[in-house]
Amino acid sequence: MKDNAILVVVARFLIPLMMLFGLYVQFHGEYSPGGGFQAGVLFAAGWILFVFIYGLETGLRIIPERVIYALACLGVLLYGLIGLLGSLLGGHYLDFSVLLPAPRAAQQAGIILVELGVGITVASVVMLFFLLFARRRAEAEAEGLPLVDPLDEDESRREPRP
Amino acid sequence: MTRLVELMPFIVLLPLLAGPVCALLPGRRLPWLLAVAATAGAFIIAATTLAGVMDGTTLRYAFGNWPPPIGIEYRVDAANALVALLITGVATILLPWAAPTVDAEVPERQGVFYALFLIAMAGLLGITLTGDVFNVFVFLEISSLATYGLIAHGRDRRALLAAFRYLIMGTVGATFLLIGIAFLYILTGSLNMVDLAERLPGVSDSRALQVALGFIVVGLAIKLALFPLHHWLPNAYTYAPTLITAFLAATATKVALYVMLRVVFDVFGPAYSFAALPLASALMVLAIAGMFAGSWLAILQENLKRMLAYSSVAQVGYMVLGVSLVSVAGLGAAFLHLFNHGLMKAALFASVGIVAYQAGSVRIQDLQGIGRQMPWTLTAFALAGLSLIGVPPTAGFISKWVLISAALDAGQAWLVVLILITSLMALVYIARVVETAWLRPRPADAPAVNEAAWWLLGPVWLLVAANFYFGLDTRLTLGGATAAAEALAGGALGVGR
Amino acid sequence: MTFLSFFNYWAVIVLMMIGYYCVIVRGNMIKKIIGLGIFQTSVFILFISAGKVIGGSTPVLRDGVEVYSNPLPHVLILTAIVVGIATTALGLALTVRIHEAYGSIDDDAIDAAEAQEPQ
Amino acid sequence: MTPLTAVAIPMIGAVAIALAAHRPRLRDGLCFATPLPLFAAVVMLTSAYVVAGDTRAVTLLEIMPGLEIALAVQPLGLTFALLAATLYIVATPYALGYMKHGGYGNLARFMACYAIALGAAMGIAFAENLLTLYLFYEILSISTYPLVAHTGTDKARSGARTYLALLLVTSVGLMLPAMVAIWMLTGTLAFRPEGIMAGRVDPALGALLLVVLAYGIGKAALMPFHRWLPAAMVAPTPVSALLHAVAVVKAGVFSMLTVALFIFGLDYLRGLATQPLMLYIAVFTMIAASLVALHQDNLKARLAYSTVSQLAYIVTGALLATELSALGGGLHMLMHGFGKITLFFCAGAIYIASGINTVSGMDGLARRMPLTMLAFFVGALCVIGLPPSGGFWSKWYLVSGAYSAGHYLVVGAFVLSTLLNIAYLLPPVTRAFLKPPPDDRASGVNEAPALCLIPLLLTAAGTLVLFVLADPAYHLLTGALS
Amino acid sequence: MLLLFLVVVGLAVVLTRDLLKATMLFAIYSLTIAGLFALLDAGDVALTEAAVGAGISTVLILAVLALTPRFETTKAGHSLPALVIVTITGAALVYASLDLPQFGDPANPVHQHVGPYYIEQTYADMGIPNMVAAVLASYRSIDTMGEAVVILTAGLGVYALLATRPRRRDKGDR
Repeated sequence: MKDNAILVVVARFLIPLMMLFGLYVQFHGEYSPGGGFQAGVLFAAGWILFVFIYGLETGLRIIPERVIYALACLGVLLYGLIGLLGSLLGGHYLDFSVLLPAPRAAQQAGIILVELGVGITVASVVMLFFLLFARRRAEAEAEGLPLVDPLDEDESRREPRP
Repeated sequence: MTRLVELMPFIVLLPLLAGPVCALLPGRRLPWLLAVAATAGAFIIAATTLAGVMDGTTLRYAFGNWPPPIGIEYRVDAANALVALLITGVATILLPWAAPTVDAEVPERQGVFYALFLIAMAGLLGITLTGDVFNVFVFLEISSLATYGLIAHGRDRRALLAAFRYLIMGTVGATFLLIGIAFLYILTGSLNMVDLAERLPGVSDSRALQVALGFIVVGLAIKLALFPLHHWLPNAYTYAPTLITAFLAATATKVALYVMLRVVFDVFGPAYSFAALPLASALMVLAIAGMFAGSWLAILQENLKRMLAYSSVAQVGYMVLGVSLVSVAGLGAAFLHLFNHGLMKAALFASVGIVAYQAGSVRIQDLQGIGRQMPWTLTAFALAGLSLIGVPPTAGFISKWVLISAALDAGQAWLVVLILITSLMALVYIARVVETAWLRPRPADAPAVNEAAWWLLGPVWLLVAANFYFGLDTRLTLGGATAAAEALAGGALGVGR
Repeated sequence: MTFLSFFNYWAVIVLMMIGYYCVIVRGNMIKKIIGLGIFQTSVFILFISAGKVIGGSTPVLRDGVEVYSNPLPHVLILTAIVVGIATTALGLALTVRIHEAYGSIDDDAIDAAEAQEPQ
Repeated sequence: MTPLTAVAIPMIGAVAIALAAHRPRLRDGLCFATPLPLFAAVVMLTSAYVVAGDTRAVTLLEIMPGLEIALAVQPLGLTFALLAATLYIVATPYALGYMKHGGYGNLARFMACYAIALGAAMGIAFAENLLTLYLFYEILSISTYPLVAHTGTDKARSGARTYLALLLVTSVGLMLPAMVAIWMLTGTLAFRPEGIMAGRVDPALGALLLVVLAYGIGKAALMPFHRWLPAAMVAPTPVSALLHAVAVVKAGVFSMLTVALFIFGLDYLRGLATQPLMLYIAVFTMIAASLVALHQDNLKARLAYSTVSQLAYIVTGALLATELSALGGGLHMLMHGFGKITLFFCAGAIYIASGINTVSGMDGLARRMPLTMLAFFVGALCVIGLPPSGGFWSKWYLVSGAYSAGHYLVVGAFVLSTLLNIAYLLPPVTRAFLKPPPDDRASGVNEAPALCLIPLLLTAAGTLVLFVLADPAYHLLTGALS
Repeated sequence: MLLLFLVVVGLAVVLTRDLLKATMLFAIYSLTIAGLFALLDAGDVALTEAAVGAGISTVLILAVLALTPRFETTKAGHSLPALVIVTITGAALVYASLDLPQFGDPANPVHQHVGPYYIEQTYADMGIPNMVAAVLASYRSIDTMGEAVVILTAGLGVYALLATRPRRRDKGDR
């Protein structure tokens, strides 16, 4: 789709906007609807759009598969470690109020951090999903597996009924 | 005591956090080492916790320091501490044993495999310890998803199918549970178990409550593989990697049973549960049907893993039968068997795992005369089999004893006959394997098989020894089971024998 | 209790049953997964409608708003949606692999293939 | 030293033998060595009990309140233990000689299981309560299963299957629930001289429990649960000799006696509605088994049915529920043990020396194997109950017990059965001594190897010695009853 | 009315044999539900359902359809036992619904217990206005951590399944 000039232009414009919006949803989650999960999905959607236009290889050049995979784990770990910090600082697990001297600020900091953890995990797992499923087709073709065209409207190619 | 409370949630958190780390580690040995360390740590904490709650105290730990029902709490008494000990204990024994079998069955990406294992275990533990019904759902899904992924690691293509079918059934079960939770929440506004127990009597005339109970029980019965909702189990156990089969067989259904008991006895209260729905008779009928169908199908199987899987269906029947007696004695019997069955099935599946690893087949006809070549493995299998049949001095015998006395105590002498008949059916299918392995000559064209190395045998024998140890020294198991039963229902049912 | 109130519940129940039926009956794996999605989302409606207060508004504090809907069901359902997508993704991955292994994702064909294999 | 030592010695021996599987000399040495300390231990326990009345009771562990694994010395058990330990010494060389001469494989597994079975028998003998007895009872069943199936042929496997199935079905299906019921009703399972059920268990329920327990102790081979005993004859003869003439079956009747005396209590037992019923079933078994034995041409099968019949004597003694009859039962346990093991030893010796295993094939055999046939004759006398063998005394007390209890029908049955004993045990002897040998017999037949011959002569001599020395056994047993 | 529309779409999803159509209809279904959630004051949930149900799910199913047949081959398969099970389940739910509280009534237990705490105390406890975020990330944060683990688990599971190279139909040993 790289050849379609209009699409590329639109995408160049749209993708940064989506990512920006993702960041907004991520960090503005305490004030308006939204939070880590939605932000992660948006961010991933931006990347997926990018891949649609520029191809998977280019997409992976920006964020290698290995990094996506590692980030998925690190997001959860970030969440867990923030929780653990609460425990280590004398409170209970996931008790944010002990993170900073002022309990309310501490709560906010904790929420932002764990939401960030969720956001990272969700974004990278969704990217991972997409990348694995999308790549499977190319690999299957390379192996010579029987494939069907998803947009094939020809009813005659239905497998015969038993 | 305060320190113990502080430590208790780490039974879950340790494996839960070790999981993602494990997924990041390269190679084979590092993830394995971390998994062993995390399970062993969880086991130690679980053991200390159980020791601390045996006297009837309850540990409560509020996450984020938000008092329940605002926040979520872990609430541990003898009942869940015993289950947690079983889960972590079995995992701790099996993991060191499993390294070579995992090498053989999961050649690539072992970090992911061990990570899923740790997460599955953490999920089961989370279900066990939590005091919040929605948290049960979340952790149930954690363990389930990890389990589907683990089963799909099996080498046979049917493992994929088994995983998919389990995924469908398991998700339907979880959704049923979710519907039940929805009704509970709508009726009371709360999700905390203790809080629910206090508020439910106020709405006990609501028909929605009856339905909520029904949906929760059915949803968990799927996970429990209660007959006739057991269809997912035989294939899942047969084609999953050996470690997973042994671990799941010893723990997964037990956790579902535990939650069911917790909900029925603690949240709804036996007085309500057994009056609102014909639960006692329904459970009893299904338990007996499961005992017979499971045993019978086990006798018919040609595949050793499958045979043991059907045997699990039968054994779940024993536990549910204990529950259906609606007495502290019956509940104690259920808990005791829950623990003991975990030990015996872990030992049986682990020894079958060695056979699969060394001989490359678990079809009974391929095992002719193999006892001569792998004497230690097959002896372990036979001894664990004795425990399954219920011969003294094994843990299985104690289970049977307590179950029979609970049945007599409840005035249901006819149940004793059924229990004993199915025990003898267990004799049939175990004896068939033992006979094939020891008394038939090895066919001349059969491949030569060597006895496994000691580090494969060690943990299996440790499990076998545990079966015998807990058949002689029952202070922990029987004491724990009695304490568990009383913690769950002592107040409501009156303290029995 | 008004008819409308019943109607809400019943419509949700009908939706649930459509999804449930789809899961049980349809032999196609993707169809099963879609059915599961319908089944789950309809349960979500049950939760969310329980949290609604007539005349209330989205539970984000604003000046001049007195009545808020209950935030707790929203939180629960956020979690449940994530669980749902996780299940869907895993189910789809299994479907892909099953298709590669069996050449079909329909129960009939797979059962037939399976019947020929030894235990 | 406690009874635990006696239980532990053969168990340890078994492990050692199993570990020495690949070193034949060491293995044989261990086989020979195991019975000796066992015998010494039992003798020391006996003397401690006889001299000082010391029961050496030891509680190993408490499983549940009122449920203990505990051992203690008591006279009836001592009798059984002495019998088994003594005969184990002679049976070991016999077994080794027989198995090697017969070309059987897997000697280590065989001898290890053999030793475990003996250890289990010791456990039964010294059990302080019913649970302990049950524990070792089951170990005995399971440890003898590989022995019965030893050859691994289809016939052996199906025989072993019948054997294990019947023993476990009865013990798990009947004895276990009866035991749980008694425990729940009385709160204990300990053996008490006056029994534990009187006054605690409703006689109607007690009557039911009697039936359940009488059949639950399947090793006592009460009809119709006697099939396992003939089935077990597929085992090599040393197994039939020590285990199915002594350890296993005597464990059964010992359990029966113990249950009658120390669980039910004789007075309580007499008052039960089903006592006459079970008594007559035992009497029926006695006669019927003798009649079946009469028609068996296979020597071992004939001896097996004879055992069924003789076991019924002892069960009858227990069920008559008088002290005299119980005494007779206890004595018969001892005497029949010596007599029957002699007969089996002889049967085995004849089989490996000549390949003969039928009564009809024994014509003129005494010319080739005079010593063996003489021993057979002595053993037969003992089983029949004629002087100068020890069997005379036990029958005497059984009959007088029945007489004093007023069960004249039972007296008649004893007499009839004795006549039947003569009818099926003496023909092999007369054929061997009086008939000419068939023409086609191989000329090379001679006495069995010394390892087989000497033990059977020893046991034959033992039956005669017991005629003279019955007094100590009598005193020992009366101690159990008073 | 929205619900009625949902029922129609749902039925259409079940009945069509063209999986591509079913997927599209399912996306519409999800979007409608998202709208419904928005009407029920659940902004966060609506956003999520739209992103997940109509977005990710659809993309993933489409990606899978690129690998698998588009049409169902199994015969129409309406089985009586299934119908009976579904009817019983549905009847149980209808039976339960008769005793459920009035829709949207502020006097419902849900609005009397626990819920009000969040509404009243969130600002005092944490100083943020979005109660959903507060409950999600602090009051019930262990649930949310579970949620993160769930999605990671699915990621790991899919990774384990699909990161290996595909091979031609292989029987038995893979």
